[in-house]
Amino acid sequence: MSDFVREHLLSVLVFLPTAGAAVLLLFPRTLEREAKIFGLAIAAAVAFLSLPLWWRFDVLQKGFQFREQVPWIPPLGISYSLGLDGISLVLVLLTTILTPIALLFSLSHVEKEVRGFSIAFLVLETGMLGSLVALDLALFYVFWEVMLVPMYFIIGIWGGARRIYAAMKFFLFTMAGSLLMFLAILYIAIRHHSATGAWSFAFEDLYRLSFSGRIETLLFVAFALAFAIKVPVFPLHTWLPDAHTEAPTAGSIILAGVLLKLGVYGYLRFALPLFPEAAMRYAPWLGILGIIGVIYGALVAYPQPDMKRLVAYSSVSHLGLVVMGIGAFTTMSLQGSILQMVNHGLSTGALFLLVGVLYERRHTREIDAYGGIAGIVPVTTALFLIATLSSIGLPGLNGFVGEFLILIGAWASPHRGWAIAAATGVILSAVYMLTLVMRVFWNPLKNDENKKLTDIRPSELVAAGLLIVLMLWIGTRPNDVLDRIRTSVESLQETVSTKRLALAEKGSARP
Amino acid sequence: MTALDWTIVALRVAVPALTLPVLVIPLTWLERRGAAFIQDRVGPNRVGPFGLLQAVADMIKMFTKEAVTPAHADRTLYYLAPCIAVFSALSTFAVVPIGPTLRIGAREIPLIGADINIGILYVFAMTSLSVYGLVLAGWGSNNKFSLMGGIRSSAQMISYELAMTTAAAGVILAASSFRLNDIIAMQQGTWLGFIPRWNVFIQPLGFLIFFVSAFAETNRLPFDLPEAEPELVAGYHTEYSAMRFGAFQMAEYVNVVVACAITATLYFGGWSLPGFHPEGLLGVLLSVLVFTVKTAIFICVFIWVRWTLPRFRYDQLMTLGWKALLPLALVNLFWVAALEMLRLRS
Amino acid sequence: MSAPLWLIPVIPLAGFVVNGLLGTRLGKRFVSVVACGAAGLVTIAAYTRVIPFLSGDGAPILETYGSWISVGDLSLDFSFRLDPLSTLMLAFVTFVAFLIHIYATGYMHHEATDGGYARFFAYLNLFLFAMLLLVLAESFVLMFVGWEGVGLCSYLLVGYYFWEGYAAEAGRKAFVVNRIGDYGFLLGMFAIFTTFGSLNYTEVFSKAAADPAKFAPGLAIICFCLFVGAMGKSAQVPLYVWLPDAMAGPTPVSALIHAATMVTAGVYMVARCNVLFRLAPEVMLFVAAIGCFTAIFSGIIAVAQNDLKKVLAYSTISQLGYMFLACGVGAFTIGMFHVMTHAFFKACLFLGAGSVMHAMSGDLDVRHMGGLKAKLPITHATFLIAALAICGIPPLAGFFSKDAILSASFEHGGYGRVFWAVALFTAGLTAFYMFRVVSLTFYGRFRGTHEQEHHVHESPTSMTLPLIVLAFLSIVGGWVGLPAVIAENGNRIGRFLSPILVPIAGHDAVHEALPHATEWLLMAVSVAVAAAGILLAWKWYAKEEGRVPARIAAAWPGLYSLVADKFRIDELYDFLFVRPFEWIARFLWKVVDVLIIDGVLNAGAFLVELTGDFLRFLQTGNVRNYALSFLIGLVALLLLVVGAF
Amino acid sequence: MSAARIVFDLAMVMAILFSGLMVINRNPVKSVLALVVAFFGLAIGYVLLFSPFIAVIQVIVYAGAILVLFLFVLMLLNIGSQPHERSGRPIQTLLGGASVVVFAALLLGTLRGSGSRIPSLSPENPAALSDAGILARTLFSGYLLHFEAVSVLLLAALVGAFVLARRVRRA
Amino acid sequence: MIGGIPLSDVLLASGALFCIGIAGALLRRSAIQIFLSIELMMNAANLTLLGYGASLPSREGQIIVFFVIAIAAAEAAVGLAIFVALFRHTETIDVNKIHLLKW
Repeated sequence: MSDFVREHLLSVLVFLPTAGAAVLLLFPRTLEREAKIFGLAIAAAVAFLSLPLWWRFDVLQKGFQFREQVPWIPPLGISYSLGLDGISLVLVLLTTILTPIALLFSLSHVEKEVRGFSIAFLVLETGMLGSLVALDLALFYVFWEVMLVPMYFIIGIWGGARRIYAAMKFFLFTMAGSLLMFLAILYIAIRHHSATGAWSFAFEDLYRLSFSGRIETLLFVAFALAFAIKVPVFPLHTWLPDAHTEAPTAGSIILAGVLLKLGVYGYLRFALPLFPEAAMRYAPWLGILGIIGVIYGALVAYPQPDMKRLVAYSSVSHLGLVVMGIGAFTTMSLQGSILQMVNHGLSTGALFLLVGVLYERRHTREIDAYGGIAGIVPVTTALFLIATLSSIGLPGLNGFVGEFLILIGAWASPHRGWAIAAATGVILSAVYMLTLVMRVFWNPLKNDENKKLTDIRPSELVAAGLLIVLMLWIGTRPNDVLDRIRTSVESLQETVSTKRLALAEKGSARP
Repeated sequence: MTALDWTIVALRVAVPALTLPVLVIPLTWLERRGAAFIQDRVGPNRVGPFGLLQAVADMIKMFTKEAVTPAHADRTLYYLAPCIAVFSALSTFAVVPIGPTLRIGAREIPLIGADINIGILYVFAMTSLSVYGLVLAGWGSNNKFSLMGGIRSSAQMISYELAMTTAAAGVILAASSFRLNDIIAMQQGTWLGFIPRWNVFIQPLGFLIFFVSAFAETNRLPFDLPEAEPELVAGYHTEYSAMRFGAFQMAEYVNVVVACAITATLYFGGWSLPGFHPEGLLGVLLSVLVFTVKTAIFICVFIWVRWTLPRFRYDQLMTLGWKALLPLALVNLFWVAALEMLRLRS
Repeated sequence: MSAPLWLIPVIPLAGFVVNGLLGTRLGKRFVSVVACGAAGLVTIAAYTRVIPFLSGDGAPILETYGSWISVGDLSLDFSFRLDPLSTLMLAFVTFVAFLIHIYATGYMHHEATDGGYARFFAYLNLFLFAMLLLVLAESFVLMFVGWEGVGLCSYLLVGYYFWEGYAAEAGRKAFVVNRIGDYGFLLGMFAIFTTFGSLNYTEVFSKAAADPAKFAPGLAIICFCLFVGAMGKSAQVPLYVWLPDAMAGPTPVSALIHAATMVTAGVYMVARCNVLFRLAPEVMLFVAAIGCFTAIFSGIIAVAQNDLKKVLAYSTISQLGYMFLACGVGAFTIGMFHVMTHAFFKACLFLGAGSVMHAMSGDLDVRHMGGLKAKLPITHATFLIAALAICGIPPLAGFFSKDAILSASFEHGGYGRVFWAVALFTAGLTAFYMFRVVSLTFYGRFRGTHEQEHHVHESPTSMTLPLIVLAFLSIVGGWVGLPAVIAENGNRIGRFLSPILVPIAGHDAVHEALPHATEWLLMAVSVAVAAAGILLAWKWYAKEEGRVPARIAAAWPGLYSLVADKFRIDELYDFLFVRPFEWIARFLWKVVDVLIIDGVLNAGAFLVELTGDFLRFLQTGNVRNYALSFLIGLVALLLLVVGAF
Repeated sequence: MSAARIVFDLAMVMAILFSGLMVINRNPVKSVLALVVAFFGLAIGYVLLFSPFIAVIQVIVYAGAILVLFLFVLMLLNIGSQPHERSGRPIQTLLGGASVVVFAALLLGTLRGSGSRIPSLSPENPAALSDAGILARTLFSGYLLHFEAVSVLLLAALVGAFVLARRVRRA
Repeated sequence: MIGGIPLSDVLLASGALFCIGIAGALLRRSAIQIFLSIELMMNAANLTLLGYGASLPSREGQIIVFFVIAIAAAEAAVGLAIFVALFRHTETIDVNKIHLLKW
């Protein structure tokens, strides 16, 4: 048994949640608490099982590890092939850790359709992990879409007042993107078939292909669009505030913590190596959009009357920075971006969680409904403060390392101006986040309802505390993470450069 | 083919087609006497010895009476209905073997209308058609009682056909053939020297179901709801008179005969008797006699039951058909199947 | 035995953790013990390193404890540096902090809840940690950690009375303005990294010093960015606005953070980077100018303030201006000297103010005070000493450092003379406003309410003791830097700090000393100016109960109110930055986000709906239509097929 | 011109005629009847195509059950002959007629062509083809799954029919 | 005794039946008759199947027909049930009068 798990760790991780969900189906409706606990237990088990990845991962080895490959649809060359490199490793762990935290928080908060809730989350986890470790584009696409459905339900069923609108918006946006990507995938596969005569959707096979300029551009745009929507990059971001705001707390945590990252991940894993030329050609656009995202998100976050909305826009800003770092495409900025994804997952996750703590007590997200509650709920305040600081990149916490690396990387890249522009985010984030803190926790205690607020529950405390421990850890020992992504990033860069070189030669050869 | 062959074929078709209608005469008499006997009456005894000629007299009356056609009747259907009834009833008999193959010199004459390899299915096909007679009568005569009768008969016959067929499936399975002659053949001989190898002994349940369904199929009491006097005047043939009514009567009796003949064939070895091997013309005639006797007995049972049992209520009828007979028939089928498996094993 | 450098910041950190987690439950006594214990321990630990170093040759000691961030060619270590500069800071920061911890136990004693008390001391310890990290860091980034850390603590402590709207505001303001400075600092670091390929002092400075010609061009930018950071942290024009508001925090905080230690971090940083700055003369000039302007500007504002702590705050800003002036004219050591002395007397002043506030039950308006001399003898004495010290009356600490700055800028020549003149005037101004408050507070008759009058009392020992110590220090603190004219090589601190002035290839650090006569003259002038200021203030406020100033104010009401309103700089900023910012934010949200982007999307959705509305009419619901269309399609297909063969 | 062909053609002609009747007739009951006859004719045809089993099934199931069901429903709902009224959709009728004609032309034309390719059917051993036993064996070996599937389908239809036709009690 | 039937006869017959079926399905308005016409079309198809089955020769033809008939039975049951339900509501089987599926 244990050997089996060792052999097929990734498969186990990916499908254990679904198995759990299947078991949950057998639960009678009445066993609500049990259903919650079971779901949590499964998620925790996954988290536990995922820890060995951290140690067993060979830091120096290039390429993918923990490979698994089984033909799935042989006639089309679609194979069930999983693998892990540093980039996916950190995100996988982020996922496996955030999911139980989200469920732990929900222990005391979800009342409606509890069983379905747990099931949705477990399936969602499968989707996320799957798309993080899938090395076959078809498989990736499957998981990618699997992710979409449970989230749609999570928002649409357990969400806030305008949940249907939000869920719809979320679904349509994401769907629109991923369909384009699907077409692109098909096209590539067909090209591969016509080139080699063999069908294959395997990433390794497909990225040997090279395309002529216009085609490559089109394909790249198709991919990039899908991922840009997920991230979301500036003009495509409007689904995010609605989705985040209306989603239940746990949903927001996962949405912000993991789903958004998958956009960036997809870009790094597929769009870049497959279409390096176009990617490089459009990198400046990416960077500029990122910068717009940074500033725009921060500015729009400032006047929001709704806590979750504010945090949501802050995500736009943070991920703008990440995207900018990828656009800059220097070793430092890339590693910074990847690290920053994790950081954002932790800090924003914590923020949503703590906002949830307040929401579950007062059932309003209106900032003006609060004020001066620091005295009433000291612990919550402290935790929120720490999360805030991590999110505005206070040195010593995780946020700073990522930001610093991205910015210094950007500065070192040809586009020095980017760093200058994006660094203003440092100021702006302080402005809106501290304003939030001030308006919610400080100031005179006007509203009497707030006097009755109860401080954080043990379960919530554990959930939040875990996140904060991780923040401190990454803040003080970022190398633990950086070491694991270093090789992957370097090999990514070199694959891109080598492929571009090859293309260039072809170009010169073909007059 | 010589002219003789043609005549033989013609005979094979004609003999049953002519004898059956004629049989109606004694049968009506038998029925009425039987009724009288059971109800402790005298019954018809004026016309001829024991009123034997009474039936003939009725016959004549029917032929000579005026045939009234209701004004609003749908003529085509109204006229068509009795014909269908009679036709289906008669044509059924075509595949019933009344005796073994008769050998005269080199020529072989099977005593059967048409010895087709799916005889029993043919029987069912024809019986299933016979419903049209009733239904159309009910509809055509444009009278609510008739209509009710028609509706009832259609539902009833379809329902019981199921039970009947399923029960018969047991026999077919045992004989692994649709051909009635094969079925008879496999029933020859005895167990332990004295029990005849009749299906009835192996599958009594099947026999019971088949027989009961036969009552329903022939619209005889206790299942004669299509013509239930108290509620529906005379059901589907309320509006019929004279020979058209006679046709229905004839059809009914023919159906009874056929049903009994089939029952005898399927479960009681048809024309065969254990330890009796028909030789030559005499033997053949004897075996035909055997067949006739068996059939006659069942006819008597029919009459007996008719005057003994009360009529079912319609829902009871349906309940019986769907909830009792059909499942039991399936049970019987499984039982036979089990036996067959054992047989094949050994 | 001497403590490892890592231990020094870690001790207060431990104090922070303990108090932060347990303080609320374990009560005030425990908290104060832990906090003061931590401060005392760290002081001891620090001195186990300081004293040996004093006797040493001043060669920097580096201690590295593993790598922190290493990506690509960027590698940052947890490495600490002990050199004269950090030693000096270490010495007085820990000690002053310790004193102020003690003082705070008394001052905060009336704090309502244990929670608040614990919070306060936890923050205080955290601040100490950050400050020490800042001081001891060997790399810019590690320093930045402390840099932001102290900013955070100031934010937290300023917002300590979070239930007061203004305190919350002030805290946020402090952080945000600091962030603006940090923005510059960050860019400076990036530039340094790209220029020198490292962020460790040693490498950067040695490279810069070794090959100035190569790096000089880039340095202007770098230094400017760094100085922006310094401006933010050390409250220089135009980023000084947060400091006066920061007085919303408890007085010990104002003393420790906003007078003695944190605000001087900017000066420290500039002095730390003196190599770079010296290679960027234009920036040096800028620094001096800013410092000089800040000094006089805030000095003027201070004159018209009635809030005791506000006055002290503006004087702090002005003194910081002095320090930058010193750095700007190349006298980094003198700047640091002033940092130290200022720490003593300004801390003393603030604590004195705190003691007064304590006596006046929270009232800080000098117009309600007067004649407290009798009631608060110790406070009065110490306050007086510190005031004299800041005015630069010999032989108190302030005299030597300030005079050194004046003469340094004088002998710097060129613009230096202008700066000298301004600084001199500012000195007079300082004396005036300091003694304005002194006389208003301690002399004349009491102007407060009766209950205040009854309530007034001397503070407990825990508060007076630090006062006395600090007063003593503000007397003798300056004697480590006697100018050459008074005692040949009396300038011990100058010599001690000299190693930080790394000689740059091709630049001669030594400049010709002024003739003694001039020196004496300058001293006399400055003392005279100070004395004049003092006497004027004394005459106007102690003797004449402020009739003259009232008349002046009446004469030029516009001018007076302008000054009293701090030149309405806050309002200006509000108009220039805050409002536009909020306006743009709203615009982006309401118009761009909601109206344009979502609008486009909804338009698309509406289009789809519209199409659907038309197409649905094909849905006649009549089966035969469907059948017919079906058949027609079939026929069409068949025709196609038949056509095919 | 074999006897079989004559019989077959006659049966087919009968079937075609009566199905025509079925379509033309205004009285649904009569159309049902016409169809019964048509099916009977078809059944005869089937016999001649070496599939007596199917023929019987045709009679039992189609004529004997399905169409009786039709009748039953007609009577239950008491649907007599429809009064002739103009359909409000002349164009549709026109189009329908036209397309039917075109379709017929195409279909028959095509079938003629393809039919003539295979001259006539008289397999070497018709017995094997028409033997119900062999048929059963094929059915239960090669097509068992399909068979079971159909049985499930029938069950579903049974339930479905019941649910649909049940008279819903309105509370 | 039997045999010698040209396939074309079979096909033509089935074709004719099919066309009649289509005509009925399209041109009749009584739902019942449309339904009947559909049944007729099915039988036409069956005829073709059997025809080819006999001419190839192959048993598959019969088997398919067998299934077709079974399915037709199911379809008839459900279809008629629908009619019954529908008639209860609309009191008509004229498909022109039944357009509940309209927008």
